[in-house]
Amino acid sequence: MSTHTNIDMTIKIGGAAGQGIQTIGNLLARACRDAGFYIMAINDFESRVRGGHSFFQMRISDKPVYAPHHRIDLLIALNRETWDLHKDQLQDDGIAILEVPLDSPSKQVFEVEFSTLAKEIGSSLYSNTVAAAVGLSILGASFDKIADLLSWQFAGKKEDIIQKNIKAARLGYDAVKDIQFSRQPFLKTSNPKGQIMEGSRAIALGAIASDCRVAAFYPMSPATSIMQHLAGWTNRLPLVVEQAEDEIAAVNMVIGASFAGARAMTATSGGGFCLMTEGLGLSAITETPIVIVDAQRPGPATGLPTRTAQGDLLFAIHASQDDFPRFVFAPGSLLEAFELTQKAFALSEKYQVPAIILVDQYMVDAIFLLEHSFTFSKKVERFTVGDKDLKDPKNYNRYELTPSGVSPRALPCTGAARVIVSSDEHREDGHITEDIDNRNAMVNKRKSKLPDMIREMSVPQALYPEAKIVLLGWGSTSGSIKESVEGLRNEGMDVGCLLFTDLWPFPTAIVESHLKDPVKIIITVEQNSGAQFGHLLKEQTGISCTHAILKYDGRPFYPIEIMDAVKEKEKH
Amino acid sequence: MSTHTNIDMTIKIGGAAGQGIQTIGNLLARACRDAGFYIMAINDFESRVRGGHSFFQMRISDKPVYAPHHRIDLLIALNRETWDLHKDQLQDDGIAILEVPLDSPSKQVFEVEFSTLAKEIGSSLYSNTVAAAVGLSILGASFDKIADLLSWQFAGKKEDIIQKNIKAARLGYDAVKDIQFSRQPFLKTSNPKGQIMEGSRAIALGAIASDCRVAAFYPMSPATSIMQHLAGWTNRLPLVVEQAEDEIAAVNMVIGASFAGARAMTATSGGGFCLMTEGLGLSAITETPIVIVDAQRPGPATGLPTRTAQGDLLFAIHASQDDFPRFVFAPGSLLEAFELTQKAFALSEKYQVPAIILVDQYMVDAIFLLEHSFTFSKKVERFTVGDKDLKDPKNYNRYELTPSGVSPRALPCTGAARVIVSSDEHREDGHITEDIDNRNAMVNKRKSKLPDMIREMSVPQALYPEAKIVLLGWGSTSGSIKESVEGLRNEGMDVGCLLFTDLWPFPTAIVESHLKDPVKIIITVEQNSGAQFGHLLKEQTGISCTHAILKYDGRPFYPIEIMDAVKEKEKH
Amino acid sequence: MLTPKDFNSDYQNQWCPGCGNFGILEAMKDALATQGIPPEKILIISGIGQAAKTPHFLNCNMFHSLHGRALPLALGAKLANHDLKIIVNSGDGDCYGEGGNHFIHAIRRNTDLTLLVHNNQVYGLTKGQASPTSGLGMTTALQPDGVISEPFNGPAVALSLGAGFVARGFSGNKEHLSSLIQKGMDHKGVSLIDIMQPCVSFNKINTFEWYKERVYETDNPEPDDLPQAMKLSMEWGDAIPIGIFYQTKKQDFTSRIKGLEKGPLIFRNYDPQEANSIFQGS
Amino acid sequence: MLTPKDFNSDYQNQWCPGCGNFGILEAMKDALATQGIPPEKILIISGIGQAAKTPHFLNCNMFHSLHGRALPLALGAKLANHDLKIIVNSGDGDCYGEGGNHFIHAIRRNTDLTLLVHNNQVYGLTKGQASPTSGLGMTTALQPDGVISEPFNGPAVALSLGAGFVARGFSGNKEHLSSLIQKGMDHKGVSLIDIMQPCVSFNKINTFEWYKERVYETDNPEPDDLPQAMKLSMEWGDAIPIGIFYQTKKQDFTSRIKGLEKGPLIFRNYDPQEANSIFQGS
Ligand SMILES: Cc1ncc(C[n+]2csc(CCOP(=O)(O)OP(=O)(O)O)c2C)c(N)n1
Ligand SMILES: Cc1ncc(C[n+]2csc(CCOP(=O)(O)OP(=O)(O)O)c2C)c(N)n1
Ligand code: SF4
Ligand code: SF4
Ligand SMILES: [Mg+2]
Ligand SMILES: [Mg+2]
Repeated sequence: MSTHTNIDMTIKIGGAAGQGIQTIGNLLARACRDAGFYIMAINDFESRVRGGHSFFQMRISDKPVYAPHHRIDLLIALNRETWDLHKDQLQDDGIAILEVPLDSPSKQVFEVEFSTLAKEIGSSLYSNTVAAAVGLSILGASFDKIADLLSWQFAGKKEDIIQKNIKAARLGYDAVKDIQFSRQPFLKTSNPKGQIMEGSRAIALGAIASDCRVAAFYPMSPATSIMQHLAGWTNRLPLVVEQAEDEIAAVNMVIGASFAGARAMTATSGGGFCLMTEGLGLSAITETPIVIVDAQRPGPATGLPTRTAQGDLLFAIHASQDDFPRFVFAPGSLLEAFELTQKAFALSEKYQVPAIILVDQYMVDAIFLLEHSFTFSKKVERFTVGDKDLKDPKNYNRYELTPSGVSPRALPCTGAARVIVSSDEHREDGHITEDIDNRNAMVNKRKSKLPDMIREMSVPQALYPEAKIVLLGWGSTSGSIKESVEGLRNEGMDVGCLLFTDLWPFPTAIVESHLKDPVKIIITVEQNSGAQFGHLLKEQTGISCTHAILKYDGRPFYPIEIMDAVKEKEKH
Repeated sequence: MSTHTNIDMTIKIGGAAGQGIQTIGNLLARACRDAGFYIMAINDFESRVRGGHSFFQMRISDKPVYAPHHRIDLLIALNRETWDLHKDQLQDDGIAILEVPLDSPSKQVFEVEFSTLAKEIGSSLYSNTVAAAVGLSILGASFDKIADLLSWQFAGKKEDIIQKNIKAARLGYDAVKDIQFSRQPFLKTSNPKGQIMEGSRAIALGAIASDCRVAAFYPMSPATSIMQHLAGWTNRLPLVVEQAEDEIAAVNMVIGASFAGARAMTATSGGGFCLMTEGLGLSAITETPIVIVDAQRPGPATGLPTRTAQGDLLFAIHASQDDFPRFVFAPGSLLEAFELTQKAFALSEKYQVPAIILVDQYMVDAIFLLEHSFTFSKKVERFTVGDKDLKDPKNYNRYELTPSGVSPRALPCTGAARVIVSSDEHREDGHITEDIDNRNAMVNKRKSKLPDMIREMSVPQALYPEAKIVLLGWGSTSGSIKESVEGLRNEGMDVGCLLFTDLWPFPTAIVESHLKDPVKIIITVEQNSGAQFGHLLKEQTGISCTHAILKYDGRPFYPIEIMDAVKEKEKH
Repeated sequence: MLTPKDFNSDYQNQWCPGCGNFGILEAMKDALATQGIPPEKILIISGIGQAAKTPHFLNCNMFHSLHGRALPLALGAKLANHDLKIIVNSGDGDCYGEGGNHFIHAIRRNTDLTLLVHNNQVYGLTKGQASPTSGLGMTTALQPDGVISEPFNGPAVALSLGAGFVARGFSGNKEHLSSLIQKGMDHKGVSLIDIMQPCVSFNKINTFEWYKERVYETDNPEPDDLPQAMKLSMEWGDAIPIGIFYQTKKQDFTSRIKGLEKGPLIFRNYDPQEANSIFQGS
Repeated sequence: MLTPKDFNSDYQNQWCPGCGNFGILEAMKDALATQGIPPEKILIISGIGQAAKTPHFLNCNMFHSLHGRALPLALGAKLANHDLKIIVNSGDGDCYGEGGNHFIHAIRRNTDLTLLVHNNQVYGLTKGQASPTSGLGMTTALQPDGVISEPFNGPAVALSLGAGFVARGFSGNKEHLSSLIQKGMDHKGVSLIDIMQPCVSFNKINTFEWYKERVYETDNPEPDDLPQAMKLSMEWGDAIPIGIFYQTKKQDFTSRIKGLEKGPLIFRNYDPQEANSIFQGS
């Protein structure tokens, strides 16, 4: 890579939990964004609060980037473990800044005693500021910029604190000013290209763009951050966020709120979703709209609580006893997260069925640059009725049989229409019956929504779909897959991809048309060990994947891993 | 049907819940069994304790019968509703005995005032005995036999009670002695052909044949009866049955008991199974064997609590987050219920994975004639180890990596081997780690059990598998499907069937070999609205079913329904 | 003027003749009529069980939900529209067994609703297993050697959790029960009324007669005397008090939520501008 | 003679430096050593959370299970082998939040085990949300307007449920805590020890200092005086008692099960003949 052609570099800062890695990350990300670069970064941490090993890894580029890179140009190691674990990732011409000296010196490695410098200011707590300044200094940022950033980061803190941080930064900045590094992107800045955003925020913004008014949850990584954003906005919007005693309560609160007329959602991870499956069925038989976000992490059971996975696809589609219609979406970008959350709310309410949004720790915790502003529509279309919309409100039937399967939904205690709802099989008026004809009519009613629901599903995003090798992906792997496709094409391979966001009801017809050519090599790329999407595809279309590229170690895909695996599969 | 060739008749007794229909059923079933007939009977009741409508419908034959029949030869109606609901089922030459007179008389209908006669004895409570005697009298049983039966049925009650019942029976017996009925099976008796048994009892017996020692449950129809049998045996075996505070507790008690060394099980229905899905994952990652019976009923949610369905197949296979190996079985007969329960226990322990047994309300509550005795093996093979089996007990590793994926399982506090278990991803010694290589090794370890597990799966039962039309069924529908196949063949159609009991891991290779012929018409026959087995087949083999015959009204299939549907599909 | 008949449902009752639930149903109609709230302004939420079928036999708005889950559902509804007048009909299994965790936390929150626990000391709908409140030694088909767990005392537990309104009623004393329900409805916050209810089909110990012989009316003379309330709640055996054991004023849950000061959520307007400014500022 | 060191684990600790859990860990080692039960004869069961990681830092048998589910798992193990000596390490979220229903019912059953609730009044492992025991008004990222639900009082609720051993401890008083744990282990039946434990990372209100200033040692002079116990359990604010609030003899659960008189299930023999005769007779 040479600075005058284009910029695409990766910086990684590693240390123990509690060393303030995330603050360093925030500073670096903000600086790069302000300097006009595209960025994306992953947060990698263990299921503990202090100690252990965690890192922030950011890619900086002058072109949009949607996936992490496997090689590191600049490594800042606040502890020894970071060096040991990641030294192999260092580019041949990359450099590393270490707190702890190495046994055998290397010309790529420089020493900076972050904590010693910090203590000069008064406390080792300033180590992270020192480290951030070290990084920015090496990348060529001006000290003024760094000082500005610190004022922004610590806005609201005492002036004294801000000044001490600026001093700490100065020490770090100066400590490395003699290091010559081939990449100095800050020498070539431009206007900011957009806004920094995590996936969790995009989902939360999607919820408020949907006029979500009640969010109930039980804390669970990696879903909690979505609720945390919402909780911060409750005093600015008609929105209540309630922490439930468990996930069962959370989903039932959401059902109750929705029944009473508020759009409502919950967010959890697989283990919590298990506990919500009975509620999912309740939403289905009572035809009460709900939105559930399942932020996936590796399982089974507790698994790897703070890591990423795509292991809940088939579970989400089949969860809860007996058959019923539902929606399942899986966004692959910030914009998709924002828009699919709105789609989930709208369609869940329009069809009176539950909607599930599958994201994962990578998607939720990673930060990306949002190039285009989110737009908030002036009006949110609601699909409820009141007395005025009803011919005979006094004899209102909540489950009136209609050609579309959707019955007018009135809200309790808002008029003369009495709303009668039961989780037992029920008549049109909502009361229980075990009658055979009624049972058949009600199952058919619910099922009859499916054709319309399928028509709402968007086509998968297709990149070179006519290629001989087609990679299939869904949800968060979209960025890595696209980059690997471009990479492989640059190497002369005829590769394309189909990236799915609208997963259920499965858009069978659309997919078949894309994959019907029998000589195609179809490869499903997933973050699970079972090739779940591959199975779904076969079940729905009869099409078998030729190969599967599966990663289930809890870390997101690097494009190179997909590229290597494709080449490997091609050989066989 | 003529009495001198062969016997195949159906008797139905209907009335309100609480009228003692089940007692009548017991008496009739016992009488027919003692008289050397084959029988099968269904119990149909609503989700209430008194009132409403329920019935007992028994088929009596001189050949084995494994499915209910749709036409009734003798209808005994303790209330008006029974007549109204079932009169259309009456054979052209069948007869009905009614408590309440009809508006327009019919020569098929006779009146007996059961409760008036009962009151002659002292209480309308004797109505059911009167009704039972009416039925047996019409069928040609001797009064002595009836008196014997009553003494057996009320054994343990006061002599006075027994005598009053016999008197009540006499009144009923005499009241209909002038009715001429073309079927009098009791005129041609023989030796008993076996033992009367419900599906629930066969499963419970399978559990004790497996040396199950702890059963934990939360009451839920239709699963409770299985636990009720076990509860009755706790003082005769090393067995404890504990009612939990909820299903989450139940499954975790089972995991705890199994971990400590007892074979353990739970039984529930779909809604309860939802709540057990997180525990299923715990069993999986900790490799603790458990057996869960899911006695299916129609959903979603509460649905039709006392009725039958096969709607949980895909849920059972995919329940809980992330991928892991499990077994799923679905017995279709008493013997299969007994044997598959043992297989579930044995394989769950052998492979240290959860096993799920799918039954349903029909299977659990119906009674059949068990022709061959169950055999209890002298020894139950256990798959645990102690200090003596270990090279170095002090450094025991619960999750030692082995070629088969199965690690020696020691029990806590039974020796020097320390047993360390965690629901987080763990090292060989059981302690948590987030290491990438370890994660991959552990997922692969668990997954590597699959090839051996698949080899344990039995081939589906095949009847005329070379036929042009092949019906596919799983679990409890086996009897009805087989009878419909024979019926259609008698009518000259080339029909066969494959009946699955061992559902997961799916025995793909075996199935493919059976269904590879592309000109075959394949019809899946299921008690759900989604054709779940059909989807599973396609996912696993790529083979699409040509048609699906689906029933989801909560009532079991009659063979004729399948026959008619096959003929209908054939036309198109 | 409303009368109890104004709450009659066309839907056919499904309980056993003689069931104690009828007394509760009548007391509810009486209480609702006296309160003068028309049926379309009332929301009844229930779980699953015989008790939980109650709302089908009234003509109010209703949500007959999942076994054990009435309380979180009620809270959700209340968050969406805190003007809702909510009554919860629950069973001893529904509320103290499957729903035990929600019971605890509903009391911690002090959600404004009236909680009627039809306590028949047995699982009725599933045909007679022991419930959390079944007496020690009671035998059933599933507990052939008798119950060996201590019975759950709803009122005592509620008191230990800081409940603001705790009462015990008896389905056989309709007038008294109606007045308890009314006072419960008047109370702002969660009001627990644990109602002793004979199950003629499955509970052959705690029969109508059994209760009749023991029950006596009393109220805590000083309603906010907690130790005395605790004593009353634990009185069981030859004499069983019914009445209000404890009452004190506490702010109810939705009143404590800042964001709800502007009125029920469902009546407020969507605010895309504010949403957009949140986006811009983030 | 065992020493605390005999319970050391090779596995590296994962708690924050200064965490109150260290005090609990040390007290446990001390108690176990004094009790003289070797590590291989002890089974520790935990849910999920910082508290629930405790067994990894000891060298006994252990099952680190699901969030909230330690108690039913422990009961299952106990049913299989009632000779097991079981300690449960749970958090305030684990035990009183997700696991609230099991907490109630474990006490009703009086399962013989020692239940240590590491009560840091916050969700530690998930980074600082309010827990069921968080004080009113405590603000967190998820409760920006402060906690509005009444804190859950484990000891008081246990008393209302008829628990036989109820104590409160403080992680900062190791010797006292060790003695509580020992007495809890000696007690046959469920023994609840609610342990006040500072979380240095997320609870900035109930700090070590905060507790230190308030905690005083006391035992209920008449251990089975329930009203007094209730009073002690509810004492909170400027002075917070630690000690045994209540103790009384009660038969423990497995002793009440007839079928267990012949010894632990896992040591009994499979009896195919009896099984067969059950089959024949049915
Ligand atoms: C998750 C779940 N588990 C179990 C059941 C089965 N079930 C229905 S009602 C009931 C108990 C009824 O007892 P109670 O709540 O006391 O009400 P009652 O019928 O006595 O009024 C049970 C266990 C269910 N519907 N859902
Ligand atoms: C079903 C489920 N829900 C949520 C979580 C996430 N979770 C892990 S630990 C924890 C709470 C921890 O709080 P506490 O029990 O008080 O323990 P502490 O960490 O404070 O010691 C939660 C909510 C989970 N693992 N499983
Ligand atoms: S079973 Fe008991 S509670 Fe249920 S309706 Fe009958 S008498 Fe009432
Ligand atoms: S987060 Fe709190 S409870 Fe957890 S280890 Fe750190 S100090 Fe202890
Ligand atoms: Mg009850
Ligand atoms: Mg805590």
